[in-house]
Amino acid sequence: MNSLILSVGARFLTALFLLFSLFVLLRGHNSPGGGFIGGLIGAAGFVLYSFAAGVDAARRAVRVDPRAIGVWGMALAIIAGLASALASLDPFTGLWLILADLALSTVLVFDIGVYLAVFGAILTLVFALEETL
Amino acid sequence: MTPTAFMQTSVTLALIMVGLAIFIGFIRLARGPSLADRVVALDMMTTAVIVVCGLYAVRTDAEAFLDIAVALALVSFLSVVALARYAERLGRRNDRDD
Amino acid sequence: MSWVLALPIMIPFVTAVLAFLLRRSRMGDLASVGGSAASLVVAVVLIAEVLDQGVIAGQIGGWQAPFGITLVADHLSAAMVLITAIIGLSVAVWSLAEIGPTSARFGYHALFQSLLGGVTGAFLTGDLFNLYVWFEVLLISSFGLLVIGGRKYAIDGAVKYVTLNLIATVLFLAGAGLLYGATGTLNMADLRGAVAASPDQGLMTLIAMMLMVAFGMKAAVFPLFFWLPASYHTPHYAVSAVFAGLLTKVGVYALLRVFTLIFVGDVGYTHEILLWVSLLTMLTGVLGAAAQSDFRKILSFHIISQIGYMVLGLALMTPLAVMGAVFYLLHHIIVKTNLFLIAGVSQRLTGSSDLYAIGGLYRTAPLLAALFIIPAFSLAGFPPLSGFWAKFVIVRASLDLGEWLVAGVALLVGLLTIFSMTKIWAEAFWKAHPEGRQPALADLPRSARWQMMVPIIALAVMTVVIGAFPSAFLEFATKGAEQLLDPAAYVAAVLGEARR
Amino acid sequence: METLVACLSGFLVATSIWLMLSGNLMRFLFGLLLLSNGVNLAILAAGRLTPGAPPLLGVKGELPADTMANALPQALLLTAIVIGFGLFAFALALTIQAYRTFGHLEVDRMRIAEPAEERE
Amino acid sequence: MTQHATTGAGRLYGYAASGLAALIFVAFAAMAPGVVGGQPVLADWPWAPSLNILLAFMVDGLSLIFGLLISGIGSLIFLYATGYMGDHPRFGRFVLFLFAFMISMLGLVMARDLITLFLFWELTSITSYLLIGFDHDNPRARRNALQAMLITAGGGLALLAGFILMGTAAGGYDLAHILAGQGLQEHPLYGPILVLVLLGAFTKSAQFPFHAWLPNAMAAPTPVSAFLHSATMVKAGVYLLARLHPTLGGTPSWTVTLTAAGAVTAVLASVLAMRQGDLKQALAYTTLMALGMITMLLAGSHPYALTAAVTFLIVHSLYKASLFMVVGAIDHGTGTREVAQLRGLGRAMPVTAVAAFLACASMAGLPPMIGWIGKELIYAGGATMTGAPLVLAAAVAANALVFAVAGVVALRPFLGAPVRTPYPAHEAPWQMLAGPIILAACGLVAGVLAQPLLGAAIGSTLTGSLLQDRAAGLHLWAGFNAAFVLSILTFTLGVMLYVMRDRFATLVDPVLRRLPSLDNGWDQLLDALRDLAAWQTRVLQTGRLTGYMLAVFAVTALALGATILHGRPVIMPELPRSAFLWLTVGFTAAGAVVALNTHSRIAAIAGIGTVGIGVAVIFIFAGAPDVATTQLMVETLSAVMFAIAALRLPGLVERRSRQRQLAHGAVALAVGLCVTVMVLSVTASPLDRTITQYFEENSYVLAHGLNIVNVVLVDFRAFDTFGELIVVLLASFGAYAVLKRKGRAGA
Repeated sequence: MNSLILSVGARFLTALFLLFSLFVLLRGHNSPGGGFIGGLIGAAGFVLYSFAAGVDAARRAVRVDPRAIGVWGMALAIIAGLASALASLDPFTGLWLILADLALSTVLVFDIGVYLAVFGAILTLVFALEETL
Repeated sequence: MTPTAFMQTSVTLALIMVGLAIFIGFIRLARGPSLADRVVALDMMTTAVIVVCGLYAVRTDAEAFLDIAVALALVSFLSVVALARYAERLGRRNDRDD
Repeated sequence: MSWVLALPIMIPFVTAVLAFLLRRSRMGDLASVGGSAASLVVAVVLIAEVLDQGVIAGQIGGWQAPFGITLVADHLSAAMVLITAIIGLSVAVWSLAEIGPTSARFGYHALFQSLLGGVTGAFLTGDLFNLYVWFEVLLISSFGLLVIGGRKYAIDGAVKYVTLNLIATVLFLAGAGLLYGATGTLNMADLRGAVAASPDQGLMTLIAMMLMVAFGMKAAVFPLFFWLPASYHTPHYAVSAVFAGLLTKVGVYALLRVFTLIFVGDVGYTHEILLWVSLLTMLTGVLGAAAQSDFRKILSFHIISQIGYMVLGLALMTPLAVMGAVFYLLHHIIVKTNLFLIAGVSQRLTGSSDLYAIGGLYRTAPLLAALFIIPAFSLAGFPPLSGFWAKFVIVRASLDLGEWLVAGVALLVGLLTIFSMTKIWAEAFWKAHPEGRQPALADLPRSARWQMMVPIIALAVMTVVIGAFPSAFLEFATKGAEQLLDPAAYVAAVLGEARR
Repeated sequence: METLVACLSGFLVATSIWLMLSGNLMRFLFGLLLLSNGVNLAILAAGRLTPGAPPLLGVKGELPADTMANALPQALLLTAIVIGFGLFAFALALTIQAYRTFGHLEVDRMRIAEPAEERE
Repeated sequence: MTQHATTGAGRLYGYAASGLAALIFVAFAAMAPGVVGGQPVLADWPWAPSLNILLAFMVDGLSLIFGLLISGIGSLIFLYATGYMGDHPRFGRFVLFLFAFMISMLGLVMARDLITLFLFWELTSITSYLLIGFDHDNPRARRNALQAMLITAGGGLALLAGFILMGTAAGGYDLAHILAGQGLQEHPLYGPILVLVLLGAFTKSAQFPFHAWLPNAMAAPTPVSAFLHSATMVKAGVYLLARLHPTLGGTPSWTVTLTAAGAVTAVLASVLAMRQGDLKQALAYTTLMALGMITMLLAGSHPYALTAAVTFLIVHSLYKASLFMVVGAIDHGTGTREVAQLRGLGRAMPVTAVAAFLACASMAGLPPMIGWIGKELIYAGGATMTGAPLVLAAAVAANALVFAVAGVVALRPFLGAPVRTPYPAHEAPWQMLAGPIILAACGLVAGVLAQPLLGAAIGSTLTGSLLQDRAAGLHLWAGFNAAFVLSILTFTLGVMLYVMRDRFATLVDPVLRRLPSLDNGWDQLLDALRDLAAWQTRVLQTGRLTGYMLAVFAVTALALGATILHGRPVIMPELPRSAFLWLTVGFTAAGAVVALNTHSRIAAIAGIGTVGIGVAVIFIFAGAPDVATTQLMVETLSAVMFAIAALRLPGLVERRSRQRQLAHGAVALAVGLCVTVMVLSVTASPLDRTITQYFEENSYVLAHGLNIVNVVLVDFRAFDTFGELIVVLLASFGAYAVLKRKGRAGA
């Protein structure tokens, strides 16, 4: 697609999408958002990029095989779920580390896992679809 | 009529009008006839939904709905781009859509 | 307590991650086998716990039931988990000989392990919506496995499989959502009380029927079984073996669970329907098999007909009948998986699965012939193999109730099963190969021979052991049936004394 | 409010079934999307519709004055929507592959796995 | 036959099996004194205690007689088989099957528990299936093996049902317990039990009208026929009848059924035996005759009739095994079994001839063979039975015919001038001669020393197993009585029949030809089954996906609709006043309508998009911002993916006929209506919000989150979310595989 606006804007927009998606991910526990929505928005950024610059460029921009990103997300979710074993609690019990205003928790790790899994999955799908011409 | 009540009424009226707008946009979408008509109609409807979110946020005093508006505003044109690409390629292939 | 319940579900997913990350090397295959072995160990620990303590429950995230998601293992669940692990390990080993590096790179092992994880999750969860989620996990894994071989006819099979199963899961989702709306809970133990207390019993029956259609479709009962014979003969043999063993059984398990634990308000209506469904399932399945001439297609139709026996056990709802259903479930998984694995070896040796195009296995592959006899005759219900006890209990249960027609159909279907099994035997084993080939196990590479035959032998040994020394297994099934029919222990284990 | 949503949900289910039965795989996909939407609406309605307050707590975790919308069905819906999307995506890929394999999308003419009986 | 490397080993297996069988024979013989003295040997192990099933065994008089016959004849058969086919490449396998069969048969006659008995009953079916089909390259052998299997296994299933009912009626499966009880003749379940047990016994013992499989089973190698169809397999049915006689016998229905089936089988079989050109076939039919005779005698309840049954069973086993082996030897020595091609073999095969003469003398019932005593007893016993004239007439007719057949088998091939045979006739090796000679000689010895040798065993069978107060004596000369007169009549008729066998043929052949052939009927039955199966598959498994889907949706509509009518759930419709909501619902529905029939892909996508937007607005309206956002995102991505995909997909064409459309529309509307009713019914009563309340109260306190939906997703119900992310991920894996894996050939 040879639209000048799109090809110029895509880089910035993709960055904006990514930024916004991280924002949505991180605040999800308290306001609307979370891993799913974040993942969807983040992936949408790269989908746009692939429209503007082609799939190959988009794949290069992602650097890693999107399937691997997804699997790492799943791994993260598993780790978050199993981490409670260290505190001998039930599986998937949240462990919280609250430093002043910053709350770090396995629940957040889990949500990041969701984010990555959704992100990877959608990019896998869209890229594979795009490449079937 | 108190200001709050006035506000409420106007928001309700606005909602109905946006609803009508969506409906009218929808008619364009359903009738076509050209691909571009439909794509633009869809985009217009999405924009109207952003307005609905805003109005609803005002009405319920819940900013959560504004978040939807922001997210939707960001992402909505993706589908338009995709459909436009589709229309363009279809044109190049001389494939009629129906 | 909850770890022993969660680990059987988690291990396959951990394995899936490892197998995917290692997909480009042989290590991926080994990870799959290793993970399956670990699952088996955990499953054994689980069943030991259950035998020791009765029904055990654990809360995910430490949230007290019914607020969080509960995992529960009673005799039935624990046994299903164990058998899933056994099948998982057997097929994982067998896969080594069939699955090439290309399928592995496309994520075969990850999908396979996720399938096992989904199946195990479905057996262990005590939450209806969570059950839906595991159904989806196993469904989407099965989609992937179905098409991963990249064969043309697999696409055709997948179209039918996918479309029909999607309809079933949407029905399940709707049923679960509506049941929540009607009772305010999703925890299955809690639902028992809530459904019984509901003022609108007509609505409860209605939702029960919706779930019955959804689960019935998964279980492939008449007249919802079309997806099964349309697709089971198309993927890799390892895939169809694990499908044949486990997928429909998840549907049967769900029926057993839901229609003994939750929906017992209008047994005269729901279980009467199940009874007729089971009879027609048995008959149409076995007749369908009689019309086929493809090894795997015959076996596929037999899955349907055998599902009928299990549903029959549930429909009769006596302790003996439910015990028969439980026993049947466990025995059938082993036997059917084994038959598909044997079909795979047969195809590898003779070059086809069309019975009219193959033959000669009896003369030159006597070991395979002997190993076919065991599950085939077990399926047909000959003593002293596991299938005999399954059939005996079901027939006796129906005779005890004076259900002559039911018993007659069950026996007739047994006879027709013999008919199909002897057909396979006569065509694939006795008859000489039409092209004069001399198929022998020695044709296989050494490693493939081991990988393929050891699981088959192991499963055959299990069939014989269950048949020859049935008492422990029957007692286990009896205990399982007692727990199903009187879920007080189940409910107490999940909810404690706190609620209802 | 539930009544209207219930009717819409039933209507969407009906249209989706009509589309699914059309024998064209792409229409099946349209049907699938509509079916998910219809069922999602049914779940939403079954969880009761409370116009207004989203299930968000105040900054210190205090409950708002008026009742909030039911959070649990919303969580279920979110799960269901995402799962539905995954299934749809797979079905879409399968449709493309089926078209590449058969050259058409008429499901009734896909007869490789179950060929028409010849011995009759 | 091709020589094979394992020939020596194969023969070794044969000798070993023969030796083992002989040992078993000795063991039985050792048990004999105790058993005859009234002390049966008992053994049992728990098998399935929860079902009240034992693995239990017992050796009493009846078991002893059978055990001795089976193991004794078995030992000789193994020896014979080694000579007959020891160089067959799969002789080892053959010995294995035959030995397994023998063990099953022994287990059957020793079983004391009904389920134990059934176990061995079915094992004999399986092993005989493998044996009958041993010549597996021959389609005929495969067919006949299947026939035998299906008929006996079908009977077996009836038997299983009968046994289960007996267990229920008698309160257990232990035969010792059942036989010690009152008998089930008065029990309400007696009728069904009798029918089912008789079905089992008649199929196994090839009684009319289930007899077709037996002559066909002659496709098996001759040692198999000699074993299975003399003393074993087919005797299992009669054994069962004898075993259950005390508890099921004696009623009018028992008597009538057994008499009728036995008499018809005996007479019909002996007529057919006369008309066989193949020696082995002729013997097969006389086996049928013997089974019919025993069945008929077991109809009676008098000691004479039962003594006759037991005695004739021994008689038949001895001569029939011997004769089958003789026929095998003839086949082996000349290359043919056709009566017409065999003359004057006596000179070339003297030992065989002697065995044949002796065995046939017993078969014909000539003194001083045991056969004579058997025949005398049949007449004596027949006279005691209900319907004695008919029984005696049938017995005389059958015996006379068999007398003539004996002549055909024993006299014709050996006497007269030699003719050309495919091979020049020569005597068989010693292994093949030992069996026939020994067994035929036994017939003579047993005849002369009947009472001292067999009297005690038969006596204990009658008193111990059949619960009679006494047994009839076994005497060569029982006086000038009615039985003697009938014997003389039999001989006279038999000689006449032998002499005028050609005339007889012209007389019966037209009748026989007109009889419906059960064997053809069998093929028609199987064809009908296949047709039915094919028809059902055509109707159900059509391969057309829309048909499948229509069925699924119709079932859904039916299940839900019928249940609505059945349970009548409560609904309370209530329409909202919000105009905005009406508008939203309106354009959502309209979007669906656009997608419904349009031929334009883009219009359909846009229509679906509209629905998605409308649903999202309803989510907003319902206070669900997270869900609405997700919905909109997913909707956008779906549209994007569709737009990408639509480039590769063809346009939409509606191909349904008007009729189809109507049907589909009706089903679709029905399901939709059901869904609406369900939702309305669900919302008619208030919701129990306990769980939601818990979430609202604890979301911040315990889970540190303000967005309850997100807290539910990642904490309260994290396990759901875990599964969900796996679903999405795997969906992409599957889609990736489907799109990227290059299509491989194969259809």
